[in-house]
Amino acid sequence: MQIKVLYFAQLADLAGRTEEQIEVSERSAESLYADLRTAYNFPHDFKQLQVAINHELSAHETPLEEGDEIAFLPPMTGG
Amino acid sequence: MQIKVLYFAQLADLAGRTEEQIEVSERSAESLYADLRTAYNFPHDFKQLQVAINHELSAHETPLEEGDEIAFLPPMTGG
Amino acid sequence: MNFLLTEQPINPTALREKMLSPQAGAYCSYEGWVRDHNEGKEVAELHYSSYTQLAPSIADQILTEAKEKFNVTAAIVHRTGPLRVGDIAVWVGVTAHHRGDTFLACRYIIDNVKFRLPIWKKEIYTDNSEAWIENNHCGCADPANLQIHHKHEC
Amino acid sequence: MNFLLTEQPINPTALREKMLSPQAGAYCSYEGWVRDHNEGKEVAELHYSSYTQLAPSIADQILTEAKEKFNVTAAIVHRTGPLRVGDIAVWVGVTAHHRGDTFLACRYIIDNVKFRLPIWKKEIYTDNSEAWIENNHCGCADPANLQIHHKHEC
Repeated sequence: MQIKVLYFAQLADLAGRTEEQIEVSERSAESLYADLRTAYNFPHDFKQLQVAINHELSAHETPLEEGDEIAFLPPMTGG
Repeated sequence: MQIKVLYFAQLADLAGRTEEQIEVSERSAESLYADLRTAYNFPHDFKQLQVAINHELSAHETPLEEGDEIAFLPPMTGG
Repeated sequence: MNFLLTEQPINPTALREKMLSPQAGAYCSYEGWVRDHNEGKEVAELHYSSYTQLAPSIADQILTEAKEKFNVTAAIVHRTGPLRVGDIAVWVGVTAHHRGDTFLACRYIIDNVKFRLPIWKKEIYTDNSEAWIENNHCGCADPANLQIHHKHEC
Repeated sequence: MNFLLTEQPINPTALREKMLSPQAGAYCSYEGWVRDHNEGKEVAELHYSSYTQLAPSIADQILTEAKEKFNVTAAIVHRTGPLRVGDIAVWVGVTAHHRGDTFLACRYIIDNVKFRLPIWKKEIYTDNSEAWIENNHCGCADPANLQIHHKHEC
């Protein structure tokens, strides 16, 4: 299943990109994040991040669908 | 004893003037105000007003001195 | 002292520029505008009169209290004379390192300006009647109360 | 919707003019400015990045909440990209009939902007080091807490 991952802020810096297509076998956002964390050395625990799917905030356990765009959002620091 | 009385806002409208010299026999601001209230039909009780003597807020019972400038201030409504 | 009484229109852009500082991270400002109505009557004009020899020392006290309580830089400008709907009656500007202090100080200052600054407002209505506003504080008799946020203020 | 993300300098004079209304008696605005220091380090530049496809719906929620809670008209503008000391990072403007609502709503909005709007800040220091700011909320984990005024915020 193809998923598009969007990276912001520190995660974009560490991944060296702002987005990428990933082939996943599980429908779990937590499992996907665990793989990305290992690959890019992200500092955050999954529960520290908010999850957005298709540009809407989503529950951490929302199952992924083919073609979803997912973003893992570090604590926001605007203002 | 000569006292200068300053009038502001509604009191100036009712007195038809912004200041006047008054000859007083007592040194009491309350007594002076009672006379002015009778003369000009001021609506306020003495305790509803603040008293300024020589351009400083003063206690209601401050004794008047020759040449003082006194003002009786209605509740303030700026802003 | 950062206080001015003026018969000229208040210019918030110019006043804001005087507040700029590279040490300040937060700026909160408040403006009181002349509304077209009050308590069901259509307002044509306001007339503010002031006790000009007393107002500066009271304003200075209010600003000093705000600085001591909240560690802010602050200024007050109040207009006097005739004002029309849409005019700015009063402007308060506050800067500080952090936002919380600016909100608390700005609120403290405007509440105390309304309660303590010797300025009085006459409303002139579209039917040509007029009235001195009796009290715009909803019976708050004690300035100490003004630090509490009233749910239903005038 | 009264929300804008922009890479251009924020113009508070123009934004204020859009808030003018003869029905409004009170205007409160807040600006976040880039300071020359943070936690003991000298700041040369900030860089704000945003999730542009998500931010508008979050801003809309915050503004809707503020309108429902406080009966105000409000707007938010947040800058993104590189900012220098003295630049305006964020502007919030609020009008209402009465002042209390403008203060409460403006504070509510900026607190929630900082906590919920998907924008992130990198600080670049005068020694050329840089850091993503980890958290500017002092451990406030729940947006509901933001309605309380914190004495010691970051």
